[in-house]
Amino acid sequence: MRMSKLVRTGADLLYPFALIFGLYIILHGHLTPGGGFQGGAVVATGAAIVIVAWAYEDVAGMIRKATMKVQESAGLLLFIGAAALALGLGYAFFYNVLANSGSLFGLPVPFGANTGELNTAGVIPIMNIAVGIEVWGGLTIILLYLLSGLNKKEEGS
Amino acid sequence: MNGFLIEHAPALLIMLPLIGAFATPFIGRVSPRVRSAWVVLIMTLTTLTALLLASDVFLNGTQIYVFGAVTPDLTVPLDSGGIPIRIIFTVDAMSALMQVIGAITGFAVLLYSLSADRIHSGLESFYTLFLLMIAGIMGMVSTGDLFNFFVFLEILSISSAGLIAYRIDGGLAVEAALKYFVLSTIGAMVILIAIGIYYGEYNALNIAMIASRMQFTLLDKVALVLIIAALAMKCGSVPLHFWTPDAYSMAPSSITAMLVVASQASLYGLFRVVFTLYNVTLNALTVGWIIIILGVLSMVVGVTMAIPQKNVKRLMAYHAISQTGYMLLGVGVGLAVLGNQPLMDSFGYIAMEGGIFHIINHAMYKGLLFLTAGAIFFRIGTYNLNKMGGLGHSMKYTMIFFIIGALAIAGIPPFNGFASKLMIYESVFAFNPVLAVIAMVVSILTLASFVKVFHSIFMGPKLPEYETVQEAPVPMLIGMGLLAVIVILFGLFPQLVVDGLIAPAAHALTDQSGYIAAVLGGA
Amino acid sequence: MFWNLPFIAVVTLSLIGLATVVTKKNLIKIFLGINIFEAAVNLFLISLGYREGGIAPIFTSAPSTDMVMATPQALTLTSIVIGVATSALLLSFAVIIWKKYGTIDTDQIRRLRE
Amino acid sequence: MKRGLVLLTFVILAGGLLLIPALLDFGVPAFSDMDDYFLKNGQEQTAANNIVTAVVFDYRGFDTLGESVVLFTAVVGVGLMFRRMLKEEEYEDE
Repeated sequence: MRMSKLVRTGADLLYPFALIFGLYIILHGHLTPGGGFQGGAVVATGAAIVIVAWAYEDVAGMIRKATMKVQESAGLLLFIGAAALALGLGYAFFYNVLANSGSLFGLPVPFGANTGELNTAGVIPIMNIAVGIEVWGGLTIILLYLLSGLNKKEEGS
Repeated sequence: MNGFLIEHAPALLIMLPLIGAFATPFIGRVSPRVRSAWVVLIMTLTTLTALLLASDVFLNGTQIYVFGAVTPDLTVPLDSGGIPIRIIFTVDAMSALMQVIGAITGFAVLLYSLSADRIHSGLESFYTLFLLMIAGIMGMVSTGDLFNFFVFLEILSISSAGLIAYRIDGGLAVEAALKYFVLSTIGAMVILIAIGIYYGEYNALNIAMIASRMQFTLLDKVALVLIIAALAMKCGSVPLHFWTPDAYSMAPSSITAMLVVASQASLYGLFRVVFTLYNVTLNALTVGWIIIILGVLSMVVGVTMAIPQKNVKRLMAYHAISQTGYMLLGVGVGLAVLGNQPLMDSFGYIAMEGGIFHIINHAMYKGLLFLTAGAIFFRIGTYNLNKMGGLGHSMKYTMIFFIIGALAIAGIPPFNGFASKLMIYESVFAFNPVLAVIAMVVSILTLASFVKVFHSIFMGPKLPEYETVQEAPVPMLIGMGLLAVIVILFGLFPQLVVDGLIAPAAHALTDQSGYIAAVLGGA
Repeated sequence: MFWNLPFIAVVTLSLIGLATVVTKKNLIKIFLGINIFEAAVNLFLISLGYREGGIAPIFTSAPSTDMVMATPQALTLTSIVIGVATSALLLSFAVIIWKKYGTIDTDQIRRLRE
Repeated sequence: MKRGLVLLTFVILAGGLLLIPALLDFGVPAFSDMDDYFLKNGQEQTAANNIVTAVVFDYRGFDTLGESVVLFTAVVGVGLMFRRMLKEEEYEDE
């Protein structure tokens, strides 16, 4: 069921803001409240607004199930890969190899309150991004599936 | 290389099925053949890892894996004052035994399922969920952290629910899955409340840490009641057993065999909580009797409900409830005399060994029976006993496998069911003769029920509508044969198995201080 | 007992949730009961970690270092995501049941009988 | 019979739950050594300002993997429910 033009335009306008805000929450997960799950859920909410405003047939062209599936699995593989990085370097699974190393996300942080530096926390931002991608894909695809299931005409009882 | 594998085996055991599951949707796009090869490859690697890990555990004692530490065996950081802060896998002999059960059953079931479920759609998702189920079982039985246990329990119940509903069957399978899933969600939440109580009292989530701080206050009793209620429901014991026949009968047969293992993973959780978390601090006699009563009720109710069933898988599901009762009975008797060393030596350990031996035996013969039921369904398309008959002429191998499974479940020598039931009978008789008599009567009723089933499926003249029925395909026979061989081997050499696998597991379960020492260091 | 208000709220909410699951006949209402129960459990976990006068455990521009416990918040996060996953699967079951049976009344979803 | 069992379980659960507020004190945890360790060392060890994130992704990172897997499992399960069925799959038992 397609909603009125006003709602549709509003949803289209809102979507990029939801996307940016969600990505902000994902990226700053190690500095401010939030993280991969919360940010991914915000982005998926943006997608949900679009899905509600438009009809399923329109949305199926805009947001493809196959893309979302790939995105979800890719997020998970990135997550498990970031965790398995430590195995290759001789540490235990899930050891935070990049923290305090000086390389990517590797600035050290002294104890106490500070203003926050994005380039810290080692593999945590990478995992945040991975989980963000996964939750974004996962929640969107659940919505799409439920909608497609309701729309499909079934013969029989 | 070998050292690396053994050191990281507990992590690999979870990682392999997970990576397999994440990649299956992509690999499934290539072709069904490649997908099958991929799933078999992953499952083989997982099985090999489990066997490797188990052999190491049985030779060298408990293995520890700390996720996120510098080295996998650094359980307690030097500056933390002796508390574990990370998630720790504690694989002792009991966990290793459960891993072996899961791996072997999973491997046999996978081979069987390659041809049994070939006709269905959505197979990539099917195998993804199958691998996730394996990962859930492996995680549940190896983890040493209560919250991690809850997470794996949820992975297991969500993937099981998806697989139970897999055939849809005009909504019937979905109805069974719904029943299972509502109950298991509430159960998981109840477990989470219990975990929260432990956390609020002791500020720890590690099983060994909580065990070392355990005071057994009134709150701990509340948590114990909550956790026993939830896990007894999940393993299909009597007060809340009614999801079992529905879920077992509506799932594809290969998945039913895995559900048996899944319910045993919950049983493992129950034993782990009672023996490792509380051990002698709880009033062993009372809790032991509660578990014994649950067990006896399950045995009696299961078998009486089984006899009038018309659907062969429902019938087997009720028998599964009744066999779960034997495990609860054996281990419950062991629990009731826990802390009383002379009684423990005279019959307590034998009872526990019988109960634990029955877990592995049950997984093998019950899996085998469900697989034979699935093979029959694969050829004739019904589970209804009244419509079957005369199949012994055309499905000879299936008939032989069914006979092996049926005799094993009824406790007839020389099959493995006899070995474990004998241990349960003699030790329970020393504890309380009435219980032993009940156990024997239930066993006889089981035999009667299976003789009836055997007669109505395989005996009699060849029915005209099954004129063209053929033997089940070879991969299915291989899967069943694998389990049948184990049933016979365990039945022929029970002493070897008990000494090598079961006794270490039983002693590991009762040895709380050893478990704590393995994690926290020292004693 | 007034200082224990969060725990009293937890018990009230879980009893409401469980009673909804036991007494209601509509599948969607049962799912809502489960969700209320989940919310109660989440509230329980999060209130376990509170310490008098503590602030959120985040050091970015923090006014003090007197903080509440961090682990319960992590556990609650995990539990919330699990709750979302559970609800999604339950709802999809309800959709299939509704399509196949034409009803979501639990008294009529009883075709599975021996 | 079945209804009675459900009610019995409900009563047991309710009784257990009612004991929680009577026995557990809010705001004054008995032990807090594990969380004090996180608050004291978490920032330096993981270089993350947000200790909750440090716990979620570092100290208890494996739980988070499990949690993502739960979501993935649910997505696969939902996809399985709404798949296109083949004609020969549509049978009914009994």
